[in-house]
Amino acid sequence: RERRLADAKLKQLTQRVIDTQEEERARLARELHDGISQSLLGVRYRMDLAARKVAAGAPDAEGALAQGVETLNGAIKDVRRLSHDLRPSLLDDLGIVAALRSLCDNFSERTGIDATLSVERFEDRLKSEPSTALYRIAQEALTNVERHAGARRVDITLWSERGRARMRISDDGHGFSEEALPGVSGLGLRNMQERMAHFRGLLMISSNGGGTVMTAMMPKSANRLQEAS
Amino acid sequence: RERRLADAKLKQLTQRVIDTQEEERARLARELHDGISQSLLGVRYRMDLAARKVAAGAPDAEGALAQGVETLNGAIKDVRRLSHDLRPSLLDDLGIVAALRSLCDNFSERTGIDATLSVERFEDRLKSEPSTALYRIAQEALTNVERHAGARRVDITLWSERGRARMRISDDGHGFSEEALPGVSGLGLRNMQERMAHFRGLLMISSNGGGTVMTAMMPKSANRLQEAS
Amino acid sequence: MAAPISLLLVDNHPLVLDGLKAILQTYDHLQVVATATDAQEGVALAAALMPDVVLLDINMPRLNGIDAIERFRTVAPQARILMLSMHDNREYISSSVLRGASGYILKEVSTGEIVAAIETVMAGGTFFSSGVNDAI
Ligand SMILES: Nc1ncnc2c1ncn2[C@@H]1O[C@H](COP(=O)(O)OP(=O)(O)OP(=O)(O)O)[C@@H](O)[C@H]1O
Ligand SMILES: Nc1ncnc2c1ncn2[C@@H]1O[C@H](COP(=O)(O)OP(=O)(O)OP(=O)(O)O)[C@@H](O)[C@H]1O
Ligand SMILES: [K+]
Ligand SMILES: [Mg+2]
Ligand SMILES: [Mg+2]
Ligand SMILES: [Mg+2]
Repeated sequence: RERRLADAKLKQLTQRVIDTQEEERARLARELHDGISQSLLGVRYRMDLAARKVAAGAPDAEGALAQGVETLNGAIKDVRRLSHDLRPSLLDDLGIVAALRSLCDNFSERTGIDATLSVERFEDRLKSEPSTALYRIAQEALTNVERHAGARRVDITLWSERGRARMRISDDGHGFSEEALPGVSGLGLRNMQERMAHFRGLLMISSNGGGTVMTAMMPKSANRLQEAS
Repeated sequence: RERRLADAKLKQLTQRVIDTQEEERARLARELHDGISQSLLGVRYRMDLAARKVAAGAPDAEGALAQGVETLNGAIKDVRRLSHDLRPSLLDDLGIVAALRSLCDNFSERTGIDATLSVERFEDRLKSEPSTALYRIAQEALTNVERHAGARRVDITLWSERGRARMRISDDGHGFSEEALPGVSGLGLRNMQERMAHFRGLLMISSNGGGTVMTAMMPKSANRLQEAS
Repeated sequence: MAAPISLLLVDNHPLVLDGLKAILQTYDHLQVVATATDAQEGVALAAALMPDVVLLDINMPRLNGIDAIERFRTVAPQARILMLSMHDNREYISSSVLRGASGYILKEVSTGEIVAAIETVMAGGTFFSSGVNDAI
């Protein structure tokens, strides 16, 4: 019976992942095909037009070029946004602090909910995968704040405790009851905990009428250089 | 103990599911960021250069433009390929038969393994999601043939049985033993079965020294128009 | 001088339409008589304007270009249909031809090639652009 339960749980999870993945793929394919490709073709035709005007010694080749450049800049922005949504290169280039800061900025701008990052005695020594995990957890937590919390602000705090990375995300929304937790409906909280579990870390969740607090605790083994503690 | 084992297995599989998705995202993000973005920036510089040459009345603005166009065409091709890999628009525009035919063609071309599609009294009445499921199953089956089968040829057959869609994929490789099946290592076969289960369909798998045969059986409810059977 | 070849452009993306129209207009023997961002609207325009050549996109919401070919052929039988597509896929090309398109070119080919395709189908021939030839 236990085993059947575990199996059923896995089936459900796999199903949800397949669904979300398929949706994500379809959405991305559409953005690439209908958005970016078409803009690039628009640029393509402007370039041909400019070349033709230059060849004919016509005066306003520059106008065609300027229009093309404008469209191209839009397409470059779209590509960056897409790739950033998929995996922020900031994370690889500048590390978790910069990536989270940029996440907060974009979130505030988009939703109007005040999001801030505080960094307190944090030494960034995380390997790449645990970094990604923390970033994804923050992303999913913010999505929940936007969708469920009715919050006006959310704070992300990053610190280290005897070399172990910690991240706390707290909002001032209306919170949720414990009963809402073990439901199978949501993937978000479950994914967050799985991600932490993968690195032998822990995600603590507490919520009451005053808001929700999640604390992600990475173990030392998630760090690049392991020393005795 | 049973329970701990089942739990550990569940965690491991869940993790694989999440990892695979993360890898796909990371790969896409890299292609967009390092490949396409960089090409587009290259185009951008050529266009700026051309504009300055035009403004200065310098002679070879056309040369700069031509170089830009060449790079741009490469980027357009890359975007097309990415979007196609994510979700072939053929599936939406022309349906499962065309999409599978194109899948076989590309597979043969890429791997040198002969792949053919036979369509026998098949009436395409599948809804969009079950169509996608069959396509993904064929994709994963071909990947397995390439990686594990040592086959020289693989045949995909599509037919209808009293209005129910059927797809059989058979290869002439060395097959695999039943014991290999319930292992935790692979996600492929499991995903295929989950996809079929989602539509209350079935995936039958049989394999012996003479090759592997997979048969996907969709129920009538996967069709667009439901009639009494 | 002969009357210019009249063209109807159908593509759901305004940037493609605008760009294409701007460049095609610079050719004296071509005249873009109308553009449509929707296949249904395109069919209505074809019926009203009887263009010589319809440049038809494939991926469009509601009615896709391939499914629209027959409707264009019905309302404007004299019009040549030239598919203008993102896809170099054999399946797209053969279904287009089967349904009555006179040519199939990739959207990113040079304008010179697009113009050559228009001239060829106008003269009663068929035209498949460079990237496409490998596929058929
Ligand atoms: N910050 C929050 N404030 C208030 N309620 C929350 C918050 N985070 C989560 N919840 C509650 O917990 C539930 C489970 O969240 P979870 O992220 O697992 O699923 P979901 O957001 O409903 O769906 P999914 O994330 O799979 O799209 C939510 O439906 C919501 O009721
Ligand atoms: N067509 C085939 N011919 C021979 N062996 C196969 C074939 N398909 C699957 N197998 C065997 O079944 C195992 C399980 O396949 P499955 O697709 O589930 O996992 P995988 O391919 O090993 O990994 P993954 O698909 O998760 O990347 C394979 O490792 C292989 O041994
Ligand atoms: K003209
Ligand atoms: Mg959520
Ligand atoms: Mg596999
Ligand atoms: Mg289109």
